Amino acid sequence: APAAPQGTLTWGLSLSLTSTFFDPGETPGTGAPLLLQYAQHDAVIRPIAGNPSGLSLADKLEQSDDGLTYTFTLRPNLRFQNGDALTAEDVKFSFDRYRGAGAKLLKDKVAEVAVLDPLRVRFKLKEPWPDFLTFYGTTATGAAWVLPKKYIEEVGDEGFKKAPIGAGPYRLKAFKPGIEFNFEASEHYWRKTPNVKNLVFRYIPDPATRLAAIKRGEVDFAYALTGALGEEARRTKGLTLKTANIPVTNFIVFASQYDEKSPWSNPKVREAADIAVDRKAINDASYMGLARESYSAIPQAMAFYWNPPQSVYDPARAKKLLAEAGYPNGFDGGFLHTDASDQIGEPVQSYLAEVGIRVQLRPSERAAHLKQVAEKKLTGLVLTGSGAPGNAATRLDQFVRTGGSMSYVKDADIDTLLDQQSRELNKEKRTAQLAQVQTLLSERQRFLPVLEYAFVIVTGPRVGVDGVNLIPDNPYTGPYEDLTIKPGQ
Amino acid sequence: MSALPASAAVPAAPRKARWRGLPYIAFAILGVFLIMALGADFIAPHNPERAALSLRYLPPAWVDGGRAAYFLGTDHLGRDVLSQLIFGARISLIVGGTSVVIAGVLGTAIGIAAGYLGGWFDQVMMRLVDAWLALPSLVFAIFLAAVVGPSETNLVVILAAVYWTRYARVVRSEVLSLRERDFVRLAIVAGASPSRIMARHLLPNVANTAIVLATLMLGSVIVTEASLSFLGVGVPPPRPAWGLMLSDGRKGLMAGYWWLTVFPGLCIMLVVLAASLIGDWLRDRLDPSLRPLS
Amino acid sequence: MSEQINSITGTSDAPLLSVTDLGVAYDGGRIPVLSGVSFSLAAGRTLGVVGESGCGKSTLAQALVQLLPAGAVRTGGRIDFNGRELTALPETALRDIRGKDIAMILQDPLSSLNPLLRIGTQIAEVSQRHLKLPRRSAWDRARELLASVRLSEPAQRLREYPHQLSGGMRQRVAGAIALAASPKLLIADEPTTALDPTVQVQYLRLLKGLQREHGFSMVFITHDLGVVANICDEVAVMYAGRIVELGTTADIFKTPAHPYTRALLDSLPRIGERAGSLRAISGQPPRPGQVTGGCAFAPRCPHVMPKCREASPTLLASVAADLSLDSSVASSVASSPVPSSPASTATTRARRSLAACWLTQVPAEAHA
Amino acid sequence: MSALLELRDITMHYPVRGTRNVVRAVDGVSLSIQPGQTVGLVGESGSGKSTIAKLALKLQEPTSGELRFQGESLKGVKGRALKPFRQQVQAVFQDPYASLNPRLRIGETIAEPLLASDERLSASQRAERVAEALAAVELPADVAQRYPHQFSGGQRQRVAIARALILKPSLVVLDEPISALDVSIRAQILNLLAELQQKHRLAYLFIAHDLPAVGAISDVIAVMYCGELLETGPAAGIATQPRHPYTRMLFASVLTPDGDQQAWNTAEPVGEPASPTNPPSGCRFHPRCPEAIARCRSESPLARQVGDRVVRCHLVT
Amino acid sequence: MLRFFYTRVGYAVVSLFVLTLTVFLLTRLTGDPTLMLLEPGASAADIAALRTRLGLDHSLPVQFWFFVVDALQGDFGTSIYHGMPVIDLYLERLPNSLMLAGLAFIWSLALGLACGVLAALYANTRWDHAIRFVALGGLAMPPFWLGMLLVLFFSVRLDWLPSSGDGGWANFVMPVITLGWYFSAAYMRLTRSSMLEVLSSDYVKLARLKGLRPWTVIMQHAFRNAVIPVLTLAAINLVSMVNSAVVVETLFAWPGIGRLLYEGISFRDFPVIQTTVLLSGVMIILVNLLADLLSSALDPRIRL
Ligand SMILES: Nc1ncnc2c1ncn2[C@@H]1O[C@H](COP(=O)(O)OP(=O)(O)OP(=O)(O)O)[C@@H](O)[C@H]1O
Ligand SMILES: Nc1ncnc2c1ncn2[C@@H]1O[C@H](COP(=O)(O)OP(=O)(O)OP(=O)(O)O)[C@@H](O)[C@H]1O
Ligand SMILES: [Mg+2]
Ligand SMILES: [Mg+2]
Repeated sequence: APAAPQGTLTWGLSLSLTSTFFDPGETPGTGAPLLLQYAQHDAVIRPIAGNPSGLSLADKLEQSDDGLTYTFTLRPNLRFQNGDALTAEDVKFSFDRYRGAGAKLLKDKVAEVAVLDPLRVRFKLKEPWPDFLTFYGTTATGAAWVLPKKYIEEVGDEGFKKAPIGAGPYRLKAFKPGIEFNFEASEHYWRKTPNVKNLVFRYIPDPATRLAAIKRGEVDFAYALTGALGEEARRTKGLTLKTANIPVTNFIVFASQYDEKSPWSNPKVREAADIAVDRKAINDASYMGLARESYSAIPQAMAFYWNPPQSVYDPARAKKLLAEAGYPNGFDGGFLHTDASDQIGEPVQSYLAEVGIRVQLRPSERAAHLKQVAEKKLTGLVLTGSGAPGNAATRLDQFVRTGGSMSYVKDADIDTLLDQQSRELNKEKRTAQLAQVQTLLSERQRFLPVLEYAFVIVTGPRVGVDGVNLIPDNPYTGPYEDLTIKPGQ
Repeated sequence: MSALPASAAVPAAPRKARWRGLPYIAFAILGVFLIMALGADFIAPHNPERAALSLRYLPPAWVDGGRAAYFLGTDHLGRDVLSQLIFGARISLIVGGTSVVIAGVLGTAIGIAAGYLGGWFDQVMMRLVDAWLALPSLVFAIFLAAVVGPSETNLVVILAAVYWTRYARVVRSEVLSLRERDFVRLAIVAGASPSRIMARHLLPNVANTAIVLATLMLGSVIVTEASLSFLGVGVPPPRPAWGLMLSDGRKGLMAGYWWLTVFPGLCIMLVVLAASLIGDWLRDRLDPSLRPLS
Repeated sequence: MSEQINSITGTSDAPLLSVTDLGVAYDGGRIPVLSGVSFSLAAGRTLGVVGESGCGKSTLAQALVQLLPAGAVRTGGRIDFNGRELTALPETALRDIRGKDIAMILQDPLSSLNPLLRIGTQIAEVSQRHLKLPRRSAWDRARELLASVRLSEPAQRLREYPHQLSGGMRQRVAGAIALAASPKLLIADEPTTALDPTVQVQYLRLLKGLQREHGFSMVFITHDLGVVANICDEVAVMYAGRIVELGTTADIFKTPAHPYTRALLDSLPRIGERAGSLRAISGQPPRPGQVTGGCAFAPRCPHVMPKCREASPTLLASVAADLSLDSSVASSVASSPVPSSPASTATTRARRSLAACWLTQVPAEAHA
Repeated sequence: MSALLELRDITMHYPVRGTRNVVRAVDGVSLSIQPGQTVGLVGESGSGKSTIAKLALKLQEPTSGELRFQGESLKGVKGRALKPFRQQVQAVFQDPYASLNPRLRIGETIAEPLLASDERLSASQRAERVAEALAAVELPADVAQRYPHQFSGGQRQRVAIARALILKPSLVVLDEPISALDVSIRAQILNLLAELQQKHRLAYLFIAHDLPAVGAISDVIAVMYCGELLETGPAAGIATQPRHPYTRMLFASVLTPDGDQQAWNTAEPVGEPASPTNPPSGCRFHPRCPEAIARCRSESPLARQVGDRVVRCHLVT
Repeated sequence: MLRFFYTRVGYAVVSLFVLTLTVFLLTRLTGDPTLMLLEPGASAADIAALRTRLGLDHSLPVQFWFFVVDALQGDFGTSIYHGMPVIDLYLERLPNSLMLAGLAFIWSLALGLACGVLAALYANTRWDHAIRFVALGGLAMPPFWLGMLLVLFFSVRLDWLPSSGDGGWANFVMPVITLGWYFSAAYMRLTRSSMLEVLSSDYVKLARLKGLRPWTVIMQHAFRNAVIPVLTLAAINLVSMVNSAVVVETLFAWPGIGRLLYEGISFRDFPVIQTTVLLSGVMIILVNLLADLLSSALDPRIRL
C-alpha cells in the first residue's frame, strides 16, 4: 500500500480565493479557479499529465465518424470525497447545471446528453463541431468537472458553496474567504493517494510580502514574483525560480479604435504605438527575460497560431507616423486601463509618452479589471491578457469576434472568416482561414501585443516534485497529488 | 522614587523653553519643499515620468554603481528618484495645501455659523459633523476615493470633504465660548448685526485656531494622501507622488533597493514634521496671552 | 535691623518665623519679584500681608514653604522657622516640615482640592503621612477635623467629592487639611477672596476660633484692608515686591506712616460718602521688572521728593504720615518739600511701625 | 415721570443640562430706573445680578415678564426695530480683559457702536468722536492705535467706558465694573463714572459686590437674594437702616478698616447662601434668617411698599 | 441623569442615521450596482429582474428605507467577489482586527503613558527633549513607511520576525508596533501636556504643601487626574485603530477588516466597501456613546 499522505505544503498566492471558485458550474472563464479545481474536482476529460485533453474520470472516448456523438465511459468504482459513487448521472447533471463561461456556446451546440448506463454517457451535437473537446474537455469551460448530483440536490447551491464535495484528490477542510484555504488529502481519489497530506493556500496580496514569506520558509510556493522581487528570489539560496509554460499573452486593446473622434481610430497611430514600445527591455526589466516578446494576441504555443511579422522598436519612425496621421505633437490618448499587479502598463505608458502619446494609467485589481474589460465600457487603451486554454480559434472567438466575451473588435471580414472556420472540418483549410484572420488583425493593427507573459513560480527548499508545467496550460503547480516534500525536510 | 531629581519633585510649569531655532528649521524645510514644488520644472534634473529601462535600480550616487546624474538613484523603470521626489513635492503640497485650505474655509465658516446662530442649523450641521467624524479619516477617504475614482482634483475634494468636519467642530466649540465672552455681548449691545459679529468679532478670533489647525492638519492630510496612493486609490500613476513611490518602492525593498522607500518616506516625514513644528510654534505665537507686553 | 523688626512684634525671645532680606526673582532670576523682605512672627500671632494684585504676596507665601514655581529662584536672604534655617534644609527635611509644622490654605478652594479623591482621603493622608496614623484612625481624625471646622454631618462629608460641596464648605475642608497635623504656622493665601461677604465673616471667625484653640501662628495674605484690620495683630503692607510698611494693626490703620498705606485707606469709600469726591490714587502699580531705581511708589506718590526717585528707602522706624492727602493738594505737595519735619513729630515714640519712606522715616540719630 | 427702563415681574429660568430641573436665576423681579438715576444692585454670588443685567440689555429674553424702555414694551422686538434701544442703552462688564476684542485696535473697539448705528459718519468724523470719547475717560488720543493687551485693567475699563459712552446713551448697565480692579484703582473709576453721569445725565444700573462702593455711587439700592429682590430703597436708608433681615446681615458682614471692629463683633451670619437650582420653600432666606417664623417656611412673601422701601418679608410692616 | 442618557442616545441615533444616509447616497452615486453583479452581456430582462430583486426599481427614499431595514436585520448585502453575505466576511475578520488593535492599544497606551509621564517629570531636560523628539517623529512617520523599515530591518536584514500573516506571537510584533506607533506618540504628547497641566494645578501644589512624598504626589494626585483625558482619547482611538489598520493590515497581510476594505476597493466590491465603512462609523458612534455614558457614570464631576 502506498504510504499515507504526510506533511503540509503552503502556497503564497497572488490572487484572492473565494468560495465562488468552489462551484465549477460557475467557472468565470479565467484561470484562477483552476487553482482550486485541480485539487477539489476531477473531470471527465481535462488537461492531464502532458495531454491537453486527456481522459481522466473517463477511460474511454468513442467519437462517431460524422463528428456528432461523443461517448465517454467512466472508470469503475469512482467515488466522491464523501464516499458517494460517481456515475454517468453526475456527468450529465454537471453538464446540464453548467452556467459558467462558454455555457451558451456549448449548450447551443450540444443537442442532448444521454446517460446510457451508470458508466456511459453520450453527448450528441446538433452539427459537427471540431472544437467540442477543446471546449468541453479543456479548461476553456468548466463543464467537464463532475459534481455530486445527490449531494448538491440535498444541500442546494448555497450549501454546496459552503461545504463543497468533489471527485478530486483533496477535500476542503476549512476556508476563510480571501484569506486562507485548507485542503486535506482524500482517500477516495482514483488516481492515487496524494503524497502530501495538507495543502494550504494563503492569499498574500503584496508581492514583497510573498517574497519575504518564501524566503523565511513560511510558504513553499510563491506565485507571480516579478521585477526586482524575481531577481531577488533568483539570487536567494534555496529558492528555485521557474516559469509556467502557459499560453498567456499580454496585449493592449485599442478600445476606442471605432470611435471616429479618437486618434486611435487611425491605423497609423496604432502602428506608431506598436513600434514605440521596446518589448525586449520590458521583458528584461519585468520578467528577468523569462517572458517572450509578442506580436500577436494569440500565444505561440497554441494550435492555429500564425507567426506575424515582428515590428521593430523604432521611436523615430513612430513619431513620423504620428506626424503623418496629423499628430506632430502627439495627442492625449485617454486612459490605459491595466491590472494592478501588472508589470507592463507603466513602461508602455512611458514608451508611448516618449513619442508623444500621452495616456493616463488606470490600474485596478485583476478581477475587477477583467470584469471591466468584459463589460466593454472601457475606452482608450486596455491592457489585457488571457490565460484561457484552448486554441487560436477559441481565443479569437473571445477577443476578436464581434460580441465576443471580451472583444472590442468589430470587423465584419474577420467575423465571416471565423464563422467559416468554425464549421470547417478540414484542418488545413481551417488553418488557412485562421491564418487569414490573424493576418488581418496584424495588418489592421487591431491590437498592440506586448509580451507572452511569464508566470513566475518560486519554490522553496522543501519542495520535491514541484508540479510546474506538469499539466499543460496550467499556470499553477499540479497535479497536486503528485507533489512531494523532500525527505528530511 | 528616590532616583527622581529635585526637578522632578518640583516639575516645571509648561513654560516655553523650547529651542528657538526649531521653527526656523521647520520653515526652512517647508521652504525647500515649496521651492522644489514651484520650480520643479527647472530644478528636477530629469523628467520624472520618463522611464529608461536600461537604467533600472541605479543606487544613489554615493553607493557603488551609482551615477552622479541620478543622485538618489533610479526606480524599477529607470526613472530618476530625485526628480520624482521634486515633482512629488508639488503633488503633496498642492493636494495637501489646497485641501487643507478648502476644508479650513468651509469648516470655519460652518463652525462660526453653527456656533453663533445655534438652532436648527447648528443641530443639523453638528449631527452631520458627528456622523462624518465617526468615520476614521483614512477609511472615509478610501471610501470616497473608491466612489469617485482617483485623480488629483478628486483627491482634493475628498480630503476637503473628510477634513472640514474637524475645523467645524473645533471652531464651533471656540465660538460657543467666544459667544459668551463679554466683547461679543458688548458688540450686540452696541447694535452690531449677527453677520457683523461673525465677520468682525468671531472670525478674527477663531482665525488663529483655524490656522494652527491647518498647519497641524497639513501633516495628517499629506500622510492620508500618501496612504491613499499607497493603497492604490490616490494620485494615479505614473504621476510622481510620494505615497505612490513608496508603494512602488516596496517591491524593491526586499531586493535591497532601499533608496526607493527611504527617500520618499523621509520627504513625507520631513514635511509633516515641519508642518507640525510650525503648528506648535504658531499656537504659542498666536496665543495673545503668551505674547509679550509691549 | 532684625532687632528692630522683632521689637515691633513685641517678642524678646526667638520668634517662630523670621524672614530676613528675602529676595525672589522669576524667569530664572531675571525678573525680581520680591526684594529685601524682612519680618518676623511670634508664636500665636497673626500677621496680615496686604497688597495689590501682583505685588508678590503669593510668591512670598510660596517662598516661606520653599516651594517656588519653576523658573523662580531665591536671590537672597534667609528664612528661619522654629529654630531651623529653612533656606538651608534639604528637600527631604522640608517635606517633613510641610504639612506638619507649616500648613497652607490656598485662595481657590475648588481648584486646590483634588477632584477625583474623596474629601476623607485628602484630609486623612496628611495625618497618615505626618502623624503616622493608620488609615482607619486617620479617617477618624479626619471626621473630627471636619467637625472642628463646623461642617455638618462630617461622617457623610468624608465620603463626598469636592464638587459636591459649596464654596464655603470647600474652604472649610481646606482648613481641616491644614490643621490635620496640628501645625505651628498656618499660611493662608487669600482664603476668603472667593467667598461671599456673609460666608467670609463666618470663615474668618472660624479661623480665629481655631487659632485661639490650637495656638498656631498665622500669615494671612489678602488685599482686603477690612479683613486685616479685623483679624490681624500685625500688618505688612506690600508694594511692588517690597514691604513698605510693617507694624501693629492699630498703628498702621490709625496712624499709617507710608503715603501708600495712607492713600489706600483714604481711597476706600465710606458709608455716606459719594463717588466723585473719593480720594483716588492716580496712576497704577508697576509690573515686576518695571521698577527702576528709587521708591517704587514715587510715580504715584503725592509727596514725592527728588530723593525718592534716586534711592530706594529701607524699612525703618517712621512717624505717621501726618499729611493731607487730599488729591487737590497732592500735585502741589509733590513738587515742594514736605512742610513738617518728621523727626519733630511727637507721636514717634509711641508707634512701633516701620515704613520704607524717605519722607516719614525717623533719621537714625533721632531714633537712637 | 415715566421710568427710563422698567423690569416688570421678570423671571428667568435656565434649564439644567440633562435634567428636568431649572435654575431659577431670577424670579419675579420688578425694578425701574429713572433717567439720570443710579440703581445699585447688590447680592451674593449667584443671586442673579448678572442675569438681570443681561435681561436689561436684552441680551436674553426673559422666561416671563416684560422689559419696558421709555414706556414701551420691548417684548418680541428684534432686529432693526431694536436699534433705538441699542443706541440708548450701553454696558460695561466686569472683566476688562474679556470686554475688549483682542484682535481690534482700541480705536476700532470704541468706534464699533458708531458703525453699527444709523449715524453715517466719515472716517475722520469717527476718529474725532473716538478722540472725544478717549478724552472723556482721561486717556491720551494716541491709544486708539494700540491693541488691548498693551493695557492694564484700569485702562481697559476706561476704554470700555469710552465705548459705552460714544453713542451718548441714556442708560449704562455696569456689571461689576470695579470688581476686577486693584483696590488703588477702584476709586479712580468710581470718580470717573460719577463725573460722567453728572456731565451727560446718564442713568446707571450699577452692580457690585463691594457694598461701600455701591453706596457711594447709587441713589437707589436693590438687594437680591437667590433670584429675588428682597429690598429696594434709597441708598442712604438701606445702608444705615436696613429693614429686611438679609439686608441687615449683608451690611453687617462688611469689614471696614476703620478699626472699630463693629461688624466683627456684632455680625454672626449663619448658613450658606441658597441655591437657585433648588431654592428653599416659602421665603428663600428663611433657613438663614434669625427671625424666621413658621409662616416664612411655607409662604413666599410678596414684595410690598413699606415707607420708602419695597420689601419682601412677612415680618416687615 | 436619565434625561442626559436620552439626549445622548438620541444624538447617537441621529448620527447613525446621517452616517447611514451618507454611505447610502455615496454608494448610489457610483452607478447601477446591477451591472457589477451581472455577468457581462446580460440581457435587459435579466438586468430588470435583478433590479427588482435588489429593490432598485423603487425610488431612492424607499430604497433607503429597505437598506436601513435590511441593515437593522444584519443584512448588508452580498459580496460581489466572494458571493457571500458581507456581514459574514466582516464578522470573520473582525476578531483578527480586534486582537491586533487590542494589543496595539495596550502597547501604545503603556508606552505613551510611561514616556509622557517621564517627559513631564523631567520637563525641559535632555530626557524630555529626547522623548518629545521621538514622539514628534512618530507622529510624522507614515505608518506604512515605518512598517517597511521594520520589515527591512527585522525580516530582511536580521530575519528575526515573520513579515506577514497571522499565526504565532511573532506575527504580532511588527503590525502591533506599526499600528501602535502613531497612537503612542499621540498619547505621549497628551500625557505630557496633561501631566504638566495637572502638576501646575492648585491641588498638586496643595499635595506638596501637605509634605507628601513625591511618589504619592505624582501617582495619587497628579497621574490619576492626568490620565483621564488620555484614557478618554484612547477609548475612542481603540475603535478608530481597528479602522486605521487598513494600511497596516494590507502591508502585513493581516486578515482583518482593514484588509477586507482594501480588497473591497481592489475588487470594486461595493457591498463590502459600504458595509465596512458603515460599520466602522457605527462602532465609533456606539463607542463614543458608551464612553460618554460611562464617564458620566464614573467621573464624580460629570455626574448630574
Ligand atoms: N511663574 C511665574 N513666572 C513669572 N512671573 C510670575 C510667575 N508667577 C507670578 N509672577 C509674577 O510675579 C508677580 C507676583 O506674583 P504673585 O502671585 O506673588 O502676586 P500676588 O500678590 O499674589 O497677586 P494676586 O493678588 O493677584 O494673587 C506678579 O506680577 C506675577 O505676574
Ligand atoms: N446661561 C446660563 N445657563 C444656566 N444657568 C445660568 C446661566 N447664567 C447664569 N446661570 C445661573 O443663574 C444663577 C444666577 O447667575 P448670575 O450670573 O446672574 O449671578 P450673579 O449674581 O451675577 O453672580 P456673581 O456675583 O457670581 O457674578 C447662577 O446660579 C448661575 O449659575
Ligand atoms: Mg496671589
Ligand atoms: Mg455676575
